[in-house]
This record gives sequence, C-alpha cells and structure tokens, in this order.
Amino acid sequence: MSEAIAMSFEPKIIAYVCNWCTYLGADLAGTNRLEYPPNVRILRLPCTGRIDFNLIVKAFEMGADAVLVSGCHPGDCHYTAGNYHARRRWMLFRSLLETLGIETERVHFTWISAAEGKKFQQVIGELTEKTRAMGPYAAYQEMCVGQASACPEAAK
Amino acid sequence: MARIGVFTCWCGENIARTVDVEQVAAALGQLPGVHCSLDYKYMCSEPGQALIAEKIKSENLDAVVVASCSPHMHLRTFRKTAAGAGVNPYRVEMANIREHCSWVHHDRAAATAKAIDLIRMSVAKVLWDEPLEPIKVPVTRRALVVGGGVAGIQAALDIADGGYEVVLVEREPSIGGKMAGLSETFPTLDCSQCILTPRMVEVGQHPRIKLYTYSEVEQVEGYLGNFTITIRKKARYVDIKSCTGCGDCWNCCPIKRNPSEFDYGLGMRPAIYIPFPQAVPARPVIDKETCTRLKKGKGCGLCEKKCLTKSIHFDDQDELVSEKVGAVVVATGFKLYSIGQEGGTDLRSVARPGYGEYGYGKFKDVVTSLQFERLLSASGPTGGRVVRPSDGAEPKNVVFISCVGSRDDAKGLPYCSKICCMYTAKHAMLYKHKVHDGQAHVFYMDIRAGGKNYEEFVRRAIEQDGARYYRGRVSRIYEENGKLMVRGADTLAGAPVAIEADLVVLAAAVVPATGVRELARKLNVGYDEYGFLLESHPKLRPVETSAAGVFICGACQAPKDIPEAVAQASAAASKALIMFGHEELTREPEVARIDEKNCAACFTCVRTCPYHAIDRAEVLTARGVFVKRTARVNPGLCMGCGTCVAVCPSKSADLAGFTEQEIYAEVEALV
Amino acid sequence: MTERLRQTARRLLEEGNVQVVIGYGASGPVFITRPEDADKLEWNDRCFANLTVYLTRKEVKALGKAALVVKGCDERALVVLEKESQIDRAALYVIGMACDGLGAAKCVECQTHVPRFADEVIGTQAEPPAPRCAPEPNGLDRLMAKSPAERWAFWTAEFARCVKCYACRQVCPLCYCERCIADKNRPVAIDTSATPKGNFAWHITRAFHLAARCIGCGECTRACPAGIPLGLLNQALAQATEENFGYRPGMDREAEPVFGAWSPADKEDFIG
Amino acid sequence: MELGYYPGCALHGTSNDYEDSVRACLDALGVGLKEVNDWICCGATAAHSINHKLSVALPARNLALAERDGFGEILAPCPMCSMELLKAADLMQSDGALRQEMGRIVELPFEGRTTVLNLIQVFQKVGIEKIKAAVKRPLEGLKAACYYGCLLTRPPETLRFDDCERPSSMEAVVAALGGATVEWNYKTECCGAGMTMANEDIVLDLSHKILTNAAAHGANCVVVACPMCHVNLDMKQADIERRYSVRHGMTIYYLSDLVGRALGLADKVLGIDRHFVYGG
Repeated sequence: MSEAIAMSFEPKIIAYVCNWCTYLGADLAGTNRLEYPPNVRILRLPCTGRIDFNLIVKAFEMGADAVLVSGCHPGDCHYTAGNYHARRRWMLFRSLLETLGIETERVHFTWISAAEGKKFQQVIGELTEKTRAMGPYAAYQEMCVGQASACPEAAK
Repeated sequence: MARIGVFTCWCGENIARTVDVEQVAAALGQLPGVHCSLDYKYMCSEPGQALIAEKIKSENLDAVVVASCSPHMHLRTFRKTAAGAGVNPYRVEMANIREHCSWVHHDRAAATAKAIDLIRMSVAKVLWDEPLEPIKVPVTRRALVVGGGVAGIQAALDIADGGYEVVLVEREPSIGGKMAGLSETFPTLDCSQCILTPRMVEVGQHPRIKLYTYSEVEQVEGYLGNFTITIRKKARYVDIKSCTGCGDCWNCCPIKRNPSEFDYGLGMRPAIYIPFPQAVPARPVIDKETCTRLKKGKGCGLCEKKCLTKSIHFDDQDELVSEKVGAVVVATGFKLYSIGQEGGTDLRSVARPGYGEYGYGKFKDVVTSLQFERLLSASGPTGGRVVRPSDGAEPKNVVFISCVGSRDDAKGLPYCSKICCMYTAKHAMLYKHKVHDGQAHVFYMDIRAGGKNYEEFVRRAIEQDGARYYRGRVSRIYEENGKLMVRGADTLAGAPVAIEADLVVLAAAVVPATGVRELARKLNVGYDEYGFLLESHPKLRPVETSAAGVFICGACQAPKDIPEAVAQASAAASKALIMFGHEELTREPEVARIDEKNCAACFTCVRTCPYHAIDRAEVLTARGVFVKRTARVNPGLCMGCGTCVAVCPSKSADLAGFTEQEIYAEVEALV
Repeated sequence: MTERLRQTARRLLEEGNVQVVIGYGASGPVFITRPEDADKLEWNDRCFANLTVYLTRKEVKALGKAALVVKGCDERALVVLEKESQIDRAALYVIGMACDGLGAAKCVECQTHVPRFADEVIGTQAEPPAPRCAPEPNGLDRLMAKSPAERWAFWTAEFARCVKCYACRQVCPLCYCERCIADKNRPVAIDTSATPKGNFAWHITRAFHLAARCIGCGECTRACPAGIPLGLLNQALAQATEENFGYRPGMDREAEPVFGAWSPADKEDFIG
Repeated sequence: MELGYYPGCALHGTSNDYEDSVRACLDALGVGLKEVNDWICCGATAAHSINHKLSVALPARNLALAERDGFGEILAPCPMCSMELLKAADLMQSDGALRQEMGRIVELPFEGRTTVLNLIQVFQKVGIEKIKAAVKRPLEGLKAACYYGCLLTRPPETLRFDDCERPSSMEAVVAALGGATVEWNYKTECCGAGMTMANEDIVLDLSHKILTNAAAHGANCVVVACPMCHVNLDMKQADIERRYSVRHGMTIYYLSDLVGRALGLADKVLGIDRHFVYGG
C-alpha cells in the first residue's frame, strides 16, 4: 500500500472492554487528557468473562479493521475469575483464527487496569497505527459481501 | 415505535469545546425511534435534570439516552431522574462523550463524528433495553458465627449487642480458642485469660447468643439473607443443661492420664473432663476414645454413679439441628504448621520436606510456641513454672527459633506468619522474668515489629531482659550429653553458633485450621493455595467474600495478632448489622437468567459461574411431572458477570442489562 | 464377532435389561427392539458411523433403556456426554467392539482400539493392529505450513461450497443442543443464509463450540455433501488443547473439562 | 545397563582406589561404564571463584561431549563433579542466551539430553531389591555411619536428591547389604575439604568431630561417596589422632566398597587395601 493511502485510511476499531478495569482505565485516560486517535469505539460489558468469540466475529462482519478485547489483570477481576475463564477461551480461539488464516494481528487482547490510563492511551495509539499500516481488513470485508452459491456445483 | 429522548450535555466547555454538540443533537434527532434530541449546558445540574424530567413527561418518553460523561460518574443520577419522571431506570443509557471523546481528541470533526457514533450505539441499545425491577431478597435477621476464638467471640457479641440473634458454633468443647491458652499478650503483657474470660462468660450468658459447642457446620443451603445451616452436635455424653459443672465426675474418673488437648500434650486430663477451668460452658465432655465404658460398652460408669443430677448419658448420639440465618461470619482461626517430615504435605500441592532436623516429636525438650505458652501460663500444667518437659528441671539456656516453616519456600511456606517475631520476644522476656539466671537465645531472619509499641517491646526484650539475638538459621538440633545441641549461624558475626540448650522453642508457621477448606466449599468461599480464605477485595472489601452474605475475620483470612483479629471481627459484625438494618435486601436486577425451554443442560455454566449461582434443576409441569433438566440461576447469588452467557453454546443463558440482543444492537449500530 | 454381537443383543433384549439395541445394520444404523431382530446387526468394515449421536435424540430416548454398540474411538464421545450430563451412564448398556481398524485413515493412528469403559467387550484386538491403509499425509500439517493468506484462500474456497445443510451439526455426537445458536433469531449471531459471511460465522462457531470437546471421530467431514474438510478445524483445536492443557477429550473420565475451569498458570503470552 | 562415565580428576588421581571400587562393583551388578571421550576438568575448586563464565563452560563442554557420544545418563562418582555438571545444565536450560554463548565457547551444541547421576542414584537405578538379591556375603556386624558431607544433597535446588538435611538413601543401600546403620548428628556436616590446602587446622577439627560423633553413636565404620570426604577422614586420620591425642581407628569405606564386598569381591579388587586405615 502506498504511503498516501496509508495516511488517508482511518481504521475502524471496535473495543470490547470490561466495566470495572479497562472502561475505568479509559475514563482515567480522559481525566488525564491523554490524547489518542479517535478510531476506537468502546463497548462496555460487565466482565471479560462475558465477551464471547461470536462478538469478535461480529465486529469483523461490521467492518472492523481491528478488535480490542481488554479487561482486568489476572487476580484483579471484579467477579474474581471472569478474566481467567476468558483467557482460556481466547487462547484456543486464537488457534482457530490462525487455522482459518484470519489475521490474528487484528485481534488484540490486553489487560488494562483502572489505574492504567496511560496504558490505554498507548494501546489505542499503537493498535491504530499498526492497523493503519496493515490497511483495511479487505479480505474479510470482501468475503462478507460475497454472494451465496446456489448449489455446490455452481462453485466449481 | 419507541419514544427515546437523547440529551446531549456540553459539560460547560468540557465537551462543547471539542464536540459540536448542536450538530450532534441535530444528527441524533434523525434516528428512528428518537423522539426528541436536545443539548444543554449541564445535564447533571438541577435544571438539566429538570429538563430531562420535563421532556419525559411532555413528550411521553419511554427511554432516555444521556450523552455526557462516564456512566461511572452519573448513570445513577440519571437513572434516578428518569425513574422520578416515570421511565424505568434500566431504560436509561449513557454515551460517554467526555472521558472517551472530547477529553482525548482535539480534531473537532473527528470528535464530533465519534460522539455521534457513541450515541448511536447507546440509542440502539436502549431500544432493546428491558424495563427491570430491583430484586428483593428477604433477610433472616440472624447470624451464624463459625468459630469461638477471640474473633468469633467479638463478632458474636457485636452482632448480639446490636440487637440480633447469633448462632455461635464451636468445634471444641469450650469457646476461647487459641487465646484462652496463651500466657500473657504482647506488647502490654496483660494476662490473656484475664481479658478473654469475661468476654467468654458474656457470650455464655447473652440472651441473644445461642451457643453450640462441640459442634460443627455440616451443611449450608440457601444464599444471602436466607441460609439454612445444618449443625452437627457431636455426642458429648453429658447433658449440659442439667449438669452443674460440680466436678465430681472428673475427680472420680480412674482414667486420668490422657494428654490434654488444651495443654498440647504437656498436661494430663481424665477421660471425662473440662478443657480448662474457665471453660464456657463449664461442662465436661467424655472422650470416647479413652473412656472405659464407651470403649467397651460396659464396666466402669463411676462418673454416672457419682453424678447427682443424672447428667451422664452413655447412649448419647450425634445430633443434627437446623438453624436459619441471614449472614455468616467465619472465624475459624489457625493452627501451627506440623514441623516434622509430614509438614507441608497437607498444605500445598507440592510436598515440602519440613524440618525433621529439628527433632520435634523426637526430643521432648523441643516444643512449639503454643506449648511454651502453656509452660508460661499460671493456669498451665506446671502452674507457670518454666521446666523441661523431659525431666522437670529448670532450663538455664533456652533457644527460640523463629520462622520455622514461615518464609521458607523450599521447606515450608513462603509467607510470613506475622505474629512470631512478637511472641518470641515476649517468650524471651517472660522466660527471663521467671528464670532470672537463665539465658534466652533467639535465632531470627528479620525482626518484624510493625505495630503500636511493638518495636519498643522487642527492644526491651533485648536490652532490658538480655535476650541474645542471632540473625541466622539453625541447621540442626541433636542430643548430646543430655543437652540439646543447637547448631546455627550468626550471619551478622559471620560465624557458626553452637548452643547447648536445655529447651528449644520453635515458632512454627501459622496455617489455617483443619477442615477450613471443606467449610469454605460448603459456603462457596474461595481460599488460596494454603487454605486461607479469600476476601473479595484486599483493600476495600477486606471482610467480604465472593459469597454474598458470608464474611470472614481473624486468622482464617491470614495470620494476624489479637488486636487485628478483634478489629476485623468487629468489621465483619458491622457488615452483618448493615444487612440486618433492612427488612429486605435489594439487589441490582442485572443478573443472569436461563431460557429453560432451550437449555441443553450441559451445565458448563454451572461449572463456570464464579459465584456458584447456577444450579442444576428440573423443569416440571404444573402438576409436578418431570419435563426436562435445565440450569437455573439463583438471582440472590448472581453478581451479573455474564461469564455463563459466553460459555453457553445455545445462548440459552442471557444477562439482563447486557443481553445478547442489546449488545448486538450496539455493534450493529456501527455500520 | 458379528455372531457374538447378535447373541449379546438377543440376550439383553430377552432378559429385558434394555428396550433397544442401537447398532450397525446392513445399510446404516439399526434400532433393534425385538430379540428376533438381533440378526440384523452387523459388524464389518463399513461400521464407521459414530452411533453415540443417537443417544441424545428425543426419538431414541423415547424407546427406553438402550444398549449401544461402540468402537473404542466412539466411546470417547460417551465420556464427554457423561461429563456434560447428557447421558446417564448407569442407565446405558455399552457393548464395546474391539476393533483393529476399519481401514479408515483415522484408524491408523487410533490409540483406543479397545473400548475402555464398556459393560462388555466383544473380541480382542489383534496385537498390534495391522494397518490396512497407509497413514494419510497429515492434512493439518500441510494446511498450517501455508501462509495465513493461503489458508484464508483455502477456507474461502471451501466454505464457498457450503449450502448450510447442517449435516455437520446433525451427525456430530456432541452437537446436542435442542435449539442451536444458528437457529436463534434474536439476535442473529450467525447470518442464516449460505453466504460466505454466514458460512464463515457458522463454521467458526461450530468448530469453537467443539473446542476441547471434539473427540475427532471425523463424522463432520464424512457427512459434508460439499466435501469440506471440516475436521481440520477440530483437529487444530484439539492440538492446541492438548498442547496448552494436556487434555484430550474423552480419554479420562475423571479429568476436569478445559472450559468451566481455569488456572492462574494458563498461558497468556498472546495478551498485551 | 550401560552408562556414560565421567571420572573427573580425583578418580584418575589421588582417589584411584575409588575408581577401582566403583568399576568393580558396578561391573558385578551388570552396569557397564563407558568413559566420556576427551573429558576435561569440571572446574570444581578453582573456576567458580575466579570466573563465572569459565565455571559454566568447563562442565558445559563435558555435558556437550556426553551428548555428542549419545549418553542419556552419565555417572559422576565425585559429588563435586556431579554438582558442577548439574548446575551448568540448569543454568543453560533456563537461559537460552547463555546456552547459545556456551555453544560458541565450547564449540559443541547443548540440548540438555543427558542426565547426571551420582553413585547412590546408580544403585537406586539398579534397584535396591536387585542388589539385595545379589548379596553373597551379608555385611554382618557392620555398624556404619553414612556420611553425606556437603555436596551429595546440596544445594538442594540443583541436586534434587534426597532430603538435603536428613538424607537416608545411603542407609537404604547399606541395609540391603545386610549391614546396620547408626543414627548420628554429623551426616551432612562439612569435613573441611575446601580448606584442605589453605587451612589444615579447620580440616582436622571438623573431621575429628565427625569421627568422634560417629563413634559416639556406636558406628564401627564411616561410609562415604565422595573422594574428598575420604581423603580427609581416612588419609588425615593419623594427623587428627596426633593432634587430638586420641585413637579413632575408624575405617572409612566408599559406598561401592561395601556393595562390592557384599557381592563377594575381594578387598584388593576394590582397592580397599590401599586405604590408610585398613583393618583387613
């Protein structure tokens, strides 16, 4: 991709975050006026334990160029163990994404605590720039607008 | 069609400086379902709230989106406003266009576009938001306290003095716990029994405390506010109601030489006994392992014959009783780490070798700190004379070893037991007070004396009472010429030390009491790898647990000294009293639910739920005919994390306030 | 072995211990309810199907207590179903068939030739079982050797043929939900039409719902009319499950399932 | 069973009696020893106090050689050697960068495939029961004080062998041979080996205490599995006796001596006759 296009492309990033750590971390980034690119849209969920893999798929279907999933650090979960359950799921889910050839660099998992406004700023900044450099997730987006095949033979 | 009101806040200049609020309000007004869209300088101010309330009424709104600051700041405020004006508070959403937008972006066009996106997401969600009602949970205003040591006694008295009934369950025949066996307490050297026994008597006589001694919690059912506790009253063979505690029975018992539990084996007791003279209740118990009559089923029976009140019943059986309570306070305390080879195997997943080389259990004159407390105690087996257990001689050289099992990941446990530095200094001091020509030697790793008057106390032991402190470990202890040869290192002097000791006192690590894991599982309370119970937040919720309505205090949570245990007990009591201040408890209705018709009953959610709030249940017809199995959420226990929803393959689980539909609507608004 | 199998079935039905024997017939599964029909049971090289799938079907449950013919490989599904409370193992009679491979590729690497938890095992395993077909070059290894873009292209082409007939779901012994998420319409998590978008969402969902559960019977691949090698996805997840948790679904009746539990030591090198 | 064999300097020098003993008794038990070709010093006494990298490189080369020769397990009868080898192996296992650096220095790759065993572990591998069954002359009348010294069990995180403060593995071997052992207090005390050259007084003092305590607990011999312990307790026994004006007369056996004897081997074959205190 040429530099000019890279500069003009504004990535779309959907963030699923837990209510008690990362959402508050983002609040703190705001309180401290820590500027970051305006490309992220945050969805507030109670806990990373609630964040299902279907939501990640959905985000790509909605045209996301990258997805951020973030919650409390291990041991700090508001619900004691939701993040541990989530961590296990993500671990295996990533291997599925890899098998499918889905660009795993576009799914970013992280722990951001309520005190880590600075980290929130960094994560969003880096993810935005990384995604900008990668360009739009054209592969998924083009796949999503593809037509159904009427019968198996038609595809051949 | 929904009638949604969107209220965009300027937050003075905070939002309006970067976000074109008028453009935002105009754009949102175009969205289907949005009935009115306004902007205002300060939505959270009195007039701002009044504006929302007025619009709700005049425009007949049924849902509200406020685009302003973080919901953590003002969601409660706006929910209250909406509720006051007749909109269900759970049909209020906030779009965070301040912390997440105007404060972190400078480009006005980009910030405005983002603000519109964020509000569109909230509008999409509020369209699907269900009206919810707070969950009301009735409260049984009665508490169970498990454990009758100093923490349990304090908690029980506080709750009972607060006006509510307390059921106090103690495993031993008397309350009092570890503190009842201590000599004097640091740093004031006041006599332990002198301060504790009046409190014990208060418990025994309190009209609102129902005391079950020699009893254990068998089963726990129910949840916050509504627990049913089954208590096993172990067969005592003595009717404590008719018994007067006269002592005829234990004085006549011929089986006199059984090691006393209360004296940690240093003293003897008969087969029928009271653990110690100030016991509450001051009633005896028969040890069925040593009583001739109970062992053989016939013979002896001297105590029965002697008893004037006919209170001895050899046919006594364990009895199960049921008590209903609303809150539980766990105060099960601690025990000492077992020092020998077996040490650690019961505590940790990885067996540790322990301290076989110290010869505890092999050499009679190597004792634990709690045993030494009994030797110092005026009511102890020696009447407070410090003697060698082997020959009764007065020890002239006593070695105290701290950190036996503590702070030693290789052989024992990695944590600090916290109280040993202080009681070891106390031991050295009290020993010197009793044996004036004696010498105390203390091996230590560090002296940890943080606390009011603690450091001064340790200095006194060293400077006034001449205890010799060696910073170093002891490598082994063996018998030589009738003495205990203690070999260790003084790392400050850089030299090996060998002391011919008459008595060695081991400050064994503090570990949770036996059986606490089983109790924790019954109560759904978490515990760490050593069995210490987990508080729900180490700083801000130190006596609460992951199980709503269950509180913890004392050494079952972590090693702690008496003042700390008592303070925590009062904290736990106050938590129970706060609950009891209400007729019924209201809980947030944002809890999980199961679509029972579609639940496949794989019970993955049951295994996953961090709160054990989901049960295996059955769907029955109105006539009670079995239809199918299903998972079922107990809304009294559910905390609303939604982990069950994520693991449910058929999405039969859902979470009110964050339903699948609501979240998908939000994502789909991002086209 | 066929004769012994028939005898067992006859005996079980005659004694009234079970009401139905589920086994292999000449052309597909048979549900024998009368002793005299026991001769319809077959045991031969065509007994591929994993019959455990029928245990969770309403119509089969209605027939009463069942005896089920299983191979060692199929039996792993029983272990998973038992863990997930889908079957009452005590109310099921399991007739295990010692099997030295049916000539399928999966039989070459099979480690469970003899059922381990059956109520009765018929036959003994030839020692060692003679492979009757060359091991197939590992499809997963070949796939993973490709670049992500090539893998994406591969699956895009494969899924383009999917017509959403859900045969993969119907044939899977562990897809027993009464109402599949794919049939849930509020919200629609998986686009229902057979567009590439819906196909991707479906196959991701199907594969992940079987993560740390799939026993690798390969019936999904066998059942797919479009010939999509669906089992590769399950295989990849099984491999990741074993690597990360040392867990092999259906091998150990006591082992704690991967999901629903957690460990502080779980790997998180992918989390920033 | 065939094992790789790393003799180390001591067994090829002053303690060749130990080598004879080890070889003879393992041969009788059907354990073949194949010397690691081209082995070098383990770095024991000098390297680790002078140059850390050298102290890893020396054992690293030996480990790499053992791997090159395809040995899954090697016996290092000297505990100093086995400790150094194990320590280097651990360091390289946990530090990939160090492993690569060592690979460059010793010019051989290291993958950590070789396990290092001490003499007692080899007996355990053979099987205590098997040894018991092979005994021809039970060691009647023997009352041994098993002496482990510093290095057989320590540092525990490196050795991962027996209880580091209260070991009992040698006792198990002696019991299998029909001998008795005594409980005593100096099992894991230091004999002063590190001071042999620098300060003999310390050596004599420590070794004297060890011998005295063994005798006080009724032992009629001391069993060791370390060439340095043997030197101090055996060779220097006469000096000790002179200095403290006592008569110890304590025979010091290598553990392999006792196994060999019980299997019926002659003292001459086992090199026992070359000990300084030799009662015949």
